[in-house]
Amino acid sequence: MERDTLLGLYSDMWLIRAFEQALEREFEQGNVPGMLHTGLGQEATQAALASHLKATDCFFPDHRCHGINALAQQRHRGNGERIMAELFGKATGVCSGKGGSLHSADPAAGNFGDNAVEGSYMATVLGVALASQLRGQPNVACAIIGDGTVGRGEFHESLNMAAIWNLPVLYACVNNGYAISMPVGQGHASADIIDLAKGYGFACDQVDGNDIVAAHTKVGAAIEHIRQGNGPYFLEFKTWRWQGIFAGEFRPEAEVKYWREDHDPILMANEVLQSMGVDIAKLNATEQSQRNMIEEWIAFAKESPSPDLAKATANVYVSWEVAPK
Amino acid sequence: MERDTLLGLYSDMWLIRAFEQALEREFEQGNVPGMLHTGLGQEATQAALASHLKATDCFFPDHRCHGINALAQQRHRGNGERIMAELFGKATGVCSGKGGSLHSADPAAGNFGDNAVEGSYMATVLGVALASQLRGQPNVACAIIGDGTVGRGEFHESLNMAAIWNLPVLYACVNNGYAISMPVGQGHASADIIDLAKGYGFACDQVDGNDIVAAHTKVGAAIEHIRQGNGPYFLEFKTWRWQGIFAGEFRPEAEVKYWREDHDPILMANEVLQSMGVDIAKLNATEQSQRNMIEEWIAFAKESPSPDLAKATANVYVSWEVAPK
Amino acid sequence: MSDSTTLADPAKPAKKPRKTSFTKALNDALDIGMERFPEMFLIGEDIGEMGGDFAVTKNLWAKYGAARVRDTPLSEAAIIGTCVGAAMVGMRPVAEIMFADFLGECYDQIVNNAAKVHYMFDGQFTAPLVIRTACGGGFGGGPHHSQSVEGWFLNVPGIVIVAPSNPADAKGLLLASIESDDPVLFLEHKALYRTRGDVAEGYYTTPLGKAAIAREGTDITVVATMRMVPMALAAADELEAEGISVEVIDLRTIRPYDAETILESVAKTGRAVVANEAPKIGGLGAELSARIHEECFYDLKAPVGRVDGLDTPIPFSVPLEHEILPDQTNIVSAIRVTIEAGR
Amino acid sequence: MSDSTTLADPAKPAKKPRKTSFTKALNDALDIGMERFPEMFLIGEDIGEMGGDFAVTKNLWAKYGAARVRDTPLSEAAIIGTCVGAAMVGMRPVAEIMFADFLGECYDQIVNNAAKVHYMFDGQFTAPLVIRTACGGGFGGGPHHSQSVEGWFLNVPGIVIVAPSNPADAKGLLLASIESDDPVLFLEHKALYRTRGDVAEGYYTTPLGKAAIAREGTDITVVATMRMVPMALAAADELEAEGISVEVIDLRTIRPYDAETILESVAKTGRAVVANEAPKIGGLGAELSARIHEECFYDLKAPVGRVDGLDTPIPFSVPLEHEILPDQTNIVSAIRVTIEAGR
Ligand SMILES: Cc1ncc(C[n+]2csc(CCOP(=O)(O)OP(=O)(O)O)c2C)c(N)n1
Ligand SMILES: Cc1ncc(C[n+]2csc(CCOP(=O)(O)OP(=O)(O)O)c2C)c(N)n1
Ligand SMILES: [Mg+2]
Ligand SMILES: [Mg+2]
Repeated sequence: MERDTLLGLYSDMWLIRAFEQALEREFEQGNVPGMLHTGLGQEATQAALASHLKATDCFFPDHRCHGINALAQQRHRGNGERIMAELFGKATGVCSGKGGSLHSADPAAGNFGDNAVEGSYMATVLGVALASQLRGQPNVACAIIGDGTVGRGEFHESLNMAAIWNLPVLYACVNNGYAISMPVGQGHASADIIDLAKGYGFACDQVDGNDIVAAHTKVGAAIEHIRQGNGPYFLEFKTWRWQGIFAGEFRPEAEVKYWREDHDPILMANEVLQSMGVDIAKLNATEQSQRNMIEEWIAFAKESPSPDLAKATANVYVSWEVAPK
Repeated sequence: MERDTLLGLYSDMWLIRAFEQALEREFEQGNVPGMLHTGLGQEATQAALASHLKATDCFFPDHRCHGINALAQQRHRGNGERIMAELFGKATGVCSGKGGSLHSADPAAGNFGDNAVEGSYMATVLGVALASQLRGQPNVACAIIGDGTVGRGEFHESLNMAAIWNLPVLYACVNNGYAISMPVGQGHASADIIDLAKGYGFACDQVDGNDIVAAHTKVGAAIEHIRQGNGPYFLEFKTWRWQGIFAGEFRPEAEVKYWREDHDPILMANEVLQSMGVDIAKLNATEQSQRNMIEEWIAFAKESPSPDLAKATANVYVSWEVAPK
Repeated sequence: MSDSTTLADPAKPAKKPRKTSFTKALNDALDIGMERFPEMFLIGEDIGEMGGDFAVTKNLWAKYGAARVRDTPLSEAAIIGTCVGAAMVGMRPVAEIMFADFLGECYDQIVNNAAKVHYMFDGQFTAPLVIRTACGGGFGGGPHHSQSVEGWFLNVPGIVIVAPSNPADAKGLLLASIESDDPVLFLEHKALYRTRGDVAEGYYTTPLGKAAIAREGTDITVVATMRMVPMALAAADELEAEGISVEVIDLRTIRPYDAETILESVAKTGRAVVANEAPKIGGLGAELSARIHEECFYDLKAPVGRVDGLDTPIPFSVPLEHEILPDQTNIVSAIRVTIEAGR
Repeated sequence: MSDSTTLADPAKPAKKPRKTSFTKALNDALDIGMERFPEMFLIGEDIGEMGGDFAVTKNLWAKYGAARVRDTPLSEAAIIGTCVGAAMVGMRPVAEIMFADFLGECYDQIVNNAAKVHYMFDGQFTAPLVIRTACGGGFGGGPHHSQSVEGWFLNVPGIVIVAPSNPADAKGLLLASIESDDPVLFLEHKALYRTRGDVAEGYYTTPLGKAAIAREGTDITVVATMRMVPMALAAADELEAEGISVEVIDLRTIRPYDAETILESVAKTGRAVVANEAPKIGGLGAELSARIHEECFYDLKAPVGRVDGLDTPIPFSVPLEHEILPDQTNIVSAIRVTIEAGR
């Protein structure tokens, strides 16, 4: 990989980490309503995906994808702060605060929004892909699904339908080892989710989701494969999330140490970059500038007004009004 | 296979064929309400399953399983005519006429009833199997599912859960090539359903579902495997149904000829039996005696009274009465 | 064709009506829709070459091809998911769920996805999809092929529920549903498929959210849906002989429903019966009865009568099924009770 | 503990009450149930070592082991299917569906399977299962973690819907649900989990299908469910100062509901308000309002008031959510309107 490409991805990963860390802090201070799931630890997987998805593609983010959402928003719309504002439930959010962390969307950024009924968009993604196919557009529709989400029956319906119709779907399976407290190998017939996907007969691959170079390369290959009209692709990222179950940590100590210290995607990329001769000061500056930007986003979100109360009854139907209180 | 075993299965197959043919006739005459699907052409698959399932096992029949239902009812309860009466909606039916063709059950015969929402019992079967496992009973719980039914998401949820819990489930997948009008290879990523099942890591096999000797042997092996505590088993039967889509025939002529003439399970068994030295007169007598019995069942069903109207509001709840009209 | 039917396209005026079956009227609507809307496609089980379990999509596969008339496997959740996704990017999918009873398989997609994408993403997406499905009992279909499912969706904001009672409305409402930018659950009562009536040729729409006065009357208002409409009309005929004048309202759209037409009628008649095939408790009749009572409280001469199915699943045996489904006799006696009661 | 609570087991009398949280009361009920019924098991996502998303199954995995406290993958249909199958052979499964919003995933299993096996197979099977689930809004959970789902199941014969409003009932009703041979959907409003109240120790049941008079009054009857009950009680307190005496009925079982208690109360007070958190149209309030109007028509002094959520999905933003959910103020004003109206 070119040094500059990697530097860009490094910067992206810092955007995600800074975003999530600042968000965690604000959440703990009671400034963010609802629930919080973060993508901390999964920055390489997310940055790799975001870097290949165009504004004309579509992705369905899951509950840990604030980072991808923010990267796409910033890159394609120039206003990543609107993702932050959405999480604060503010009028300036991408959905005017009506969606929140679990339902932030901006189709112009390719972001079709999470569906907090985990995995339901494994079905929805088919329709976006089908529309591209019918219209002859070379767009990719990507469903980002956790290992746990794979338990849903829609996994089967979706992969099967994508296969028989040769749809341009990228299944980005983020296998971070657990669904809340359920270890992937206990919740599934195989700890390698790819084993459950292979039977559908389309392209499948696995990658170290914390190795940004490998992840970026494999996502690129998968998306290219799909764009060429070769049908769906299943790509499993092996990664790990910092967040345990809500508050506590329940995973073995050695495992925690391995992923947080020895296999941190940002530290790993940092080492590669240094080995490529990038100055540590420059790397630190990258981090700092992303942290600064995120603090601006936080400030923006906090200062933004709450949505107009009329929003409460707006957009239930296109063709009818709903009466307010 | 022993001659007497095969003779028994031959007789069983005739029971099924006679049942379905008489039923078709009565349906055409307007004596059978609702819809009709028959198991004609699939007698070997059905007889093979029925012969190994004990009254203490459980099976969930699908819409073509009158034959299995009748065999189980006759064998374990001595009153197969109650299956016929159920299809006529009569008081003497196994469900007093409340279930009909798509919902005939008698747990004492191991028959847990069809669920006409095709495939929903892929989930239900897990519970019966789990109960056996928790109670330490060596019972098998069998879900009989068509190739089309495999499209349902519950396929994945069920196979996965059966795998992780090592449940005593037999998936008897009756691949007759079509779901109504949808050819199996067009509706699924693979025309071999087993390809979709292999990823779950438990035992899978395929068999010619029209070859009673092969089918009987493989069902026996599968059930033995499960009873020994080895967990689930997926067995795919390649067969074909005489019934097209409702009335018409839409399948290629050569295909129809092959299955109906060259690969008829009963004719094939007849040949084997003759080669074993069984007299043709004896074989004809077997057919005739089954046909006679079925006509008695038809007469029984026709003469039986309709259910008492009080049944209409009975058994909605265990703990509450529902008011009649 | 009911009188509130609009002829929305003056360029292509509807030709004069001729007797057409409900099924054919629906088929016409789909055909016209497919011609008119390049973004429209059909999706469902056996809707292609076979033309659908009830022949509603007959000939369309041959005419429009397999890309726009898409046969699917038995994957109800994926069918509706596909519709939602495609609709989110501006397509106009029309799905067929073979029997309404199977909507349980895609309930999440309808309730949490189709009905909510417009709202939760602040209007950035719409979900202009139609889910056609065959509902209702009366043919020995048993517990999983006979249900009336409007009650499953009545408490779900964001969804539109359409329920025609005659061929002309079937066509006009289906075209209006296809045109609507809201997600529509389109209920086709199986007992109506073979009924015939005057249907104008060509393109026209019947407005969503508007009830029709199927028969004018002065003594009592009967609000009915789907198969209960012809039953209510027959009941009205029967009672006319006794000098009771019954106004019959065909609700046509169940959600959001046309309270205005109902309340105006009841303000005039002072008495009402609501007739719906689904079980009584928590059904459509409850909503209508509550609304009429609440808003016509001072005009009402007697409590509103509710005619519904009994509170049971639907048994297979024909006499049992007959026992639990409502019919003309029940409407007649509910009208009598309501007329005789009162203060 | 409400006064209609029964002490069903004289051998093991309930000890004297002490302040307990709603969550702990449920946890107690499960613990007692697991001891009492060898055929009972728990099943759901993260209910094992983790103790459930809301800690309702805390410590039970350690006490009863992984075979009886079963963690599952995210497979809601398979969870409920497993319950139905196990119940059909006499087990007593208690499932946890983490959020009620996810019931769409297993809607078919509940509506077409659990609710019908007893009926359609003519009583040969029962489905003694309980589906516990966390429902309701008010915490910024957004459109997929905040819904009130009783309306989804109100029109489904065969299902029992239980909805406690306080810790004592939560325990007694859960034990009664476990004992019931009917399938029970057991709704736990998230805003109630941390509320505390007197709860008797040991085994007791609170009967299903029986409402409780949570507060006696003479001027108006308020029928409320779950979180609306404490709100109604607070509203009653508020109005007492103005000399309005409010009777508050806690419905407790939503299906089949206790019409007798409601109708008796309204016969006495002549006025009623029904309060439920779900959207108004087609909700529980509709059924109750219709029933009260129909049966108390001649006693009613004013139309029944309905207090519900607005007809919208549930927005994430806290002020918006506040705008669409009903609260004490809405109950107070509905009572005022109803008192002031009248003939
Ligand atoms: C249908 C459904 N079931 C359950 C949940 C509750 N839930 C939220 S996240 C989660 C675990 C998801 O695991 P995974 O997909 O591996 O994502 P991770 O959190 O590990 O990134 C669960 C069970 C849900 N949101 N939707
Ligand atoms: C959930 C559901 N979807 C659709 C149907 C309608 N339907 C009944 S049988 C059938 C085809 C089933 O195909 P298969 O399982 O291969 O069985 P076969 O009839 O070929 O034996 C369909 C689509 C149904 N009953 N349930
Ligand atoms: Mg995970
Ligand atoms: Mg088939």
